Amino acid sequence: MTAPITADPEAVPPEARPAVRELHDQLERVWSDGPGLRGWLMSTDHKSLGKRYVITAFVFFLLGGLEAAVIRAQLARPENGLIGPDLYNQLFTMHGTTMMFLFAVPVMTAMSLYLVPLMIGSRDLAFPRLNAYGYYVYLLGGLFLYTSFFLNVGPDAGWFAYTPLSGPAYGVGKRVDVWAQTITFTEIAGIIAAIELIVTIFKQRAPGMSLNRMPLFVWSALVMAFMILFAMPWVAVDSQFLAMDRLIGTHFFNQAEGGDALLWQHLFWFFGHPEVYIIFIPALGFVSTIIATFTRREIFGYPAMVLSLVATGFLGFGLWVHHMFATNIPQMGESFFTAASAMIAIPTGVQFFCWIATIWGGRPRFATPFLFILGFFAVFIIGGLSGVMIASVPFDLQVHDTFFIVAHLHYVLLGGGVFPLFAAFYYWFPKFTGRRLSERLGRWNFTLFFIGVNLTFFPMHLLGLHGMPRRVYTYLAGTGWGSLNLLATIGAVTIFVSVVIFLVNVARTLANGELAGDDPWGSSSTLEWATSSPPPSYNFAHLPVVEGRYPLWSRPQEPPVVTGLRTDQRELLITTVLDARPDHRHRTPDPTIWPLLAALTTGITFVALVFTPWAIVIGGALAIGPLVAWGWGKPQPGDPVVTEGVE
Amino acid sequence: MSERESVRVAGEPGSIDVSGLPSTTFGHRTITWWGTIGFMAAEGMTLIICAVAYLYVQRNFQVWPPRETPLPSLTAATIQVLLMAVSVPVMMWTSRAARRFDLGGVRVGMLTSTGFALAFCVVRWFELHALHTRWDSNAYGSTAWAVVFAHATLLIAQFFESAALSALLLVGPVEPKHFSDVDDSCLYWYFMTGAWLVLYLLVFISPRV
Amino acid sequence: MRDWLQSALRPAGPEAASVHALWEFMLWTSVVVFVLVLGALAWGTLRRRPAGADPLAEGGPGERRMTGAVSTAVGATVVVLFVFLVFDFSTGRALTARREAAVRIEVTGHQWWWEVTYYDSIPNRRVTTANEIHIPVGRPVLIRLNSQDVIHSFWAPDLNGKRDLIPGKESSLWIQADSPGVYHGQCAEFCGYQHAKMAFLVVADRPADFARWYASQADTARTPTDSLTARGQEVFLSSPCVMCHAIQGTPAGATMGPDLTHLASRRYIAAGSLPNTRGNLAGWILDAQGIKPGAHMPPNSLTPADLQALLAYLGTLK
Amino acid sequence: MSEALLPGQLARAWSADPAIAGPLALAAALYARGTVVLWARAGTAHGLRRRDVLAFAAGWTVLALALLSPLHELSETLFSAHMVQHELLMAVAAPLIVLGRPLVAFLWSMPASWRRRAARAAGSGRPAAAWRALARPSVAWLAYALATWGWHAPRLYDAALASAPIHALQHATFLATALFFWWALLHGARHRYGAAVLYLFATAVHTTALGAILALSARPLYPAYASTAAWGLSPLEDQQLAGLIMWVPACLAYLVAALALMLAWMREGDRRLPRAVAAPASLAALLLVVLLAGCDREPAERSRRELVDGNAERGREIMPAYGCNACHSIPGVRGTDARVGPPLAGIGSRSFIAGVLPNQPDNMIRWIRDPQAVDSLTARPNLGVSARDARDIAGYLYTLR
Repeated sequence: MTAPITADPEAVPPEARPAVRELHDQLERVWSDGPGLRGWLMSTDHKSLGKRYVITAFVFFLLGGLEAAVIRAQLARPENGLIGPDLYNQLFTMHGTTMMFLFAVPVMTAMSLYLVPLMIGSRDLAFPRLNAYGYYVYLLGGLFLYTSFFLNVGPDAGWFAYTPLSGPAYGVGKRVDVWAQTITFTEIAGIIAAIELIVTIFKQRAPGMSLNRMPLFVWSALVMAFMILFAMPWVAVDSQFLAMDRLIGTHFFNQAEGGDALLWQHLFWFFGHPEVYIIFIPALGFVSTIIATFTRREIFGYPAMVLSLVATGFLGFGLWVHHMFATNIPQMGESFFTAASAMIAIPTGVQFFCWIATIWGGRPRFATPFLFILGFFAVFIIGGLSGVMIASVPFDLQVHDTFFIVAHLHYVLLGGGVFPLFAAFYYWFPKFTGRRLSERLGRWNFTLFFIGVNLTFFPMHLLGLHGMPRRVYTYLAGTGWGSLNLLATIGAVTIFVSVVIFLVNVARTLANGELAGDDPWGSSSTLEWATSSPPPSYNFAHLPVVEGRYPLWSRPQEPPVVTGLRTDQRELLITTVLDARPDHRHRTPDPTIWPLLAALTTGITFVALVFTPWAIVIGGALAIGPLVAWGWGKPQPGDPVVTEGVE
Repeated sequence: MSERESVRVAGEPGSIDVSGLPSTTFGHRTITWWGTIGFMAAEGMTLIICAVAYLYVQRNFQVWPPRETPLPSLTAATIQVLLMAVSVPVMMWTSRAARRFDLGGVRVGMLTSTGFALAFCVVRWFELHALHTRWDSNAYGSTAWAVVFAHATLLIAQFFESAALSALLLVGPVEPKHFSDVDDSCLYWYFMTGAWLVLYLLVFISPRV
Repeated sequence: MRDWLQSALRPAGPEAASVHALWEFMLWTSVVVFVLVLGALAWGTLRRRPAGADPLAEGGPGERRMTGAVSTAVGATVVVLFVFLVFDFSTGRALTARREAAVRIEVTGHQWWWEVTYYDSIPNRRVTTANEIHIPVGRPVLIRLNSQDVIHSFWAPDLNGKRDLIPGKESSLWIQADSPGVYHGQCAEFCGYQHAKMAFLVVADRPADFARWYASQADTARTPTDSLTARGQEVFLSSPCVMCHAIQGTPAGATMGPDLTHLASRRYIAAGSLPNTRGNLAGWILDAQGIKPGAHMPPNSLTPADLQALLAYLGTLK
Repeated sequence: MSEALLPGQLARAWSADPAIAGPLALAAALYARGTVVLWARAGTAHGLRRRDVLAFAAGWTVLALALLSPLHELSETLFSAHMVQHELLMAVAAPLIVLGRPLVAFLWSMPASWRRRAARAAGSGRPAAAWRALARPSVAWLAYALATWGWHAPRLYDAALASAPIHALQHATFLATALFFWWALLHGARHRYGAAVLYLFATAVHTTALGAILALSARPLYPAYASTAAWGLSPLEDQQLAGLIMWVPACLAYLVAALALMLAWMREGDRRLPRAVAAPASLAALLLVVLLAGCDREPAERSRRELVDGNAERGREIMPAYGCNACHSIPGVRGTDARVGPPLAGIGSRSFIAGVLPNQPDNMIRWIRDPQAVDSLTARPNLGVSARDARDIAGYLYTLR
């Protein structure tokens, strides 16, 4: 009998169809979420949760964008009276916090959580219940922040919340506490996602997918996950120190009692700098994947690409001091820090040159995802070059905390994060939904976005050089900054229109878009395109066996598959770390409501922690029930049970 | 070796049949082991950060601990270290029992570990008093408390995990995977006790050197 | 070219000039790199391709050529970065070279104004003012920076880069102006509500002018000479003003707000946000919150006559 | 504590302390003799590759410069110079020496009977078991970390500066833990490249933390370094410089090593796959040509290439004809319970052949064909195995892991 990877009866000879249909029904019974709202709430499927994750993150992107729009409207002309300093300070704090903590990192982990199991040929993530818990904690964190904002308790000390401004003496009210707890929510979600990804990538790759054959996106997800694991605890602990200074009178950052305001900055930027690469590295994975598909050529210099990713991840931890050049760091250190910061340009350069070589050697096809990749090149290079400039201490002291930095970071994050992300949306949308986004609207989307980004942010370089500091709610007419600011605001309107076009495109496609088929691009190389669009709940009817780096390009007529996994319960195939040899079968748990309830108790704890330290005790007591119920689980028929003695 | 040989070649060239592979394994072959390592990495980072804060604020003090603050007492903390040293062989024995699927053994082992974890928590209470400072006295007190308290959360978590696993092993139904859970719990135990040894040297011994 | 109030691209002193030279080098290098990389990308994207070649085929001479090209590009990157580092390093050394300070000024940041104290070895020749720093032209000036509350950052872009003012951690910065003039500066580190309105002036005077200004600032305030200004002084001393402000030579000696001894000699009030005119001063005294919401200056209700007298008195504080 | 060294005295501050120069010279002599003997026996560049010898020579030179050049004298005056010296020992000389496989050379520098006895002692019994238990990357990592942090405790550091024997002990600890650390990562943790990368990362993180603490400290921590003025540095600046050296350049050494191991890891995955696709690693090789010199610990590519035409199945079938199974138990070859020679299970992953030759394909074939050429005292008979048969047999033996 032929064992297909997809469970599409059309794809097999007529005589095999009933058997395939029966297999599909059986797997669907075992792996699907279950009916109705109950099934929806209990879901632990990485695809259901991944989609929710992506959509939630995108909603936060829109909210953060709206905040930016109000900021731009206020700054459109000098001495504008649209909003006052109080709301302005809240808005830019919310914008930064939303974009960094609720959008950029979550959307990258969300895309990875959806795509990685499909790309490596597995049926789910390693710990599906934990994944559900992580998503709900993240959602609750975002809801908490926005509820506070709408109750006028939004944080107002900046996304970096420097002490002592955010400390108990100057950060009055509960605003900074809200910020500190939001951080904790999202850090927990991030660390959980990191552990999911590391374990899944190491232990659940399809047989034959050795490390040396892993898709570059999977590599980048792996490097991102390691960076999250080592970077996020810093800001989580840092924000807890801050919360304790405010709540129970500790003195971590209180200079008068031997604490240190700079300790906050060191701990924050030890996280804050890797954070940029946490966003940037998965985007590099998108770029490699999409370039390979749209040039029909394998990525040039695969080992160099992988080493560059690893080197970037490594170096990303050594650069945090360059956010603190103005704080009187030892003069001795300047050239060291500059050299270390400039060095990161080398692995980035290696990747750029390899991509250009790939495009040169391939046959580019100008579909919307590829256009966004070209946009990524143009925009990101500007951000990268200004990044090398501000590695220089003397120059950084001129432009630090000015609009030059605003321009630089948006070129980097929009160029290095959002352009590839839009490319990825267009590229994988057919896989998520089974329908293709309109190319015509996609081109409009891209063109306006490209123009808008440059129009908004390029003038800001000049504004910064001409002395405009960041985070000012207004400026005097005599400063001469008015016309460039107006230009930037017009650019922001352009971006806004472009995003509206994207939303229209999505809405129209969902209503009646062109059906995609399994592999709409015709030249995709990775395993997620080997199954149907959208994928069935069990991902693959039979797990694939991989024989090269680009499994779909070298696929024989009847691709080799894995047989023998049980179909009457949820079972994953666990393979070895290095060469992905089949090692054992793992019974993965069924859907359950407990992660949601556990997340709720976590949420209650963190919110209550804004008001009383006893919340830890109360929350801990509340959490015991859901956690025990989560882990206990009753065996299903067919599960082995141990009585006394040996198995 | 024998399990791996049971990966058979199925009908088509290159296809493999995995029905003969085992469903319960131990150690780094399992994903829960890797998950435990992941959480250990995140928690280890947390402890490192507290230690970094402790070392960093020293720059603001002429003497350490600050004037009028006595050195932390050694009795409780040293008892803790010794207690942990005694517990490790017990957990190694439990780990071996788990790998033999010895239900009686792991029951004894996990009940003992619950007792140990409870004892750690009790001694931790005295250790906090032995610091002779409060979290709100000054930055020395804040950071020393942060280090000791951050590690206390590991102890409390381990106590609940040990208690829950013991209850599960006693009440049942016991599945083979629970033996693997016991094994992972032992791994976490080594991490928890090893981390305390380093932090003990930092908070209780280093001010004396 | 626009007339900018303050700009890093219009250096007025040796420090800003050396940074400007570094900037021009980096800018043109970046332009060249940008054009080369995007040019290579455009060529690679748009070039004609031989028909029928299999893009999936690997190896061959093309591959080797590409390896060579990519390695060359990486090597070039390393070389460019090295040149950049050398230039950067020499600029950094120039900026931190030890010099003999002609004037030493202590600047203390407050939410949201600048306290300026001129150091002199004779204590009663020390001068305290606010938001307006006078320096002699062509002489290196050492600014010592500290903060009373949160972190601020001292930045006059025409003269030099910025430096943070961190409470409890003194830092310092050199500035020097090569020609007389008024240079604007601003707080560059977010410091709360009115971070936007925390500007200051650096006025570079010829040495003789500087000496004259310094002597006048070292004096106590003039005593009122007519009844209106005498009434004004009485209003000042009997109102809440004395809770925060000092006027040397009178009983008012509080240090919460700016020292007003020579208020009338300053060009701006409210930390660079309002020209120092009689009307602005009146509005500022009556309702500072309307002009600078969140500022620590409370609203004052004065009778019209008292206000006139107060303004007249403050106007004499040259 | 000696007088502060002045800039003018620097050029004359070479040292020839016999307590340092003696062991260094002895190590060089032993390595040279071992290489000569081994190459005479096994052929030039066999057993020890040229890159191994180069790595040892480079590491030895760095070590000698660090300990005998004016840097050593200067390190009594400047903390930063002392830091350079320590980093040269720990992050440059130690990995290079380990790459040079000095144990192989030292073994071969001994007379044949000693060699056998040493190999036997190392390969069996309690010492070997204890060593295996101890020589884990985790233990080595911890030892390295404890040495680094412990000696920087101000009181211990000052003690080292005040007394020559304690100073010698400090250097010995640094060098020994560093050699142990790099040995465990580069040779000890076979097939654990991924873990080795993480250990390197963890090392970079904790040395960064220590370097940052030194560089950012508000006051000098080591009172012994008080007379730095002649070098244009205040004691605080000197300490900042020292912290920065530990922070930035030393961490780059760990990064380079981590990348090299990463590449080796990826290649290992392919080597172990039954149907491997050759990776176009040319570019990476080109970029990393410097750091890869000598890092490719198993000649993985070469061994695979050479063994591709070694027909393992045929090798298994012909072994009984030569009578291999009369002395050895060989998995997969019937009727082999013999205990005369060592059992061959797992021979593919052993470090040495016959206790003396590094386990590499060409050595294996040489040993199969002409044992007496390798070890004149061996009891293993020359069976007249043909070249093709030897290749096939080696091919089969390498499947026994």
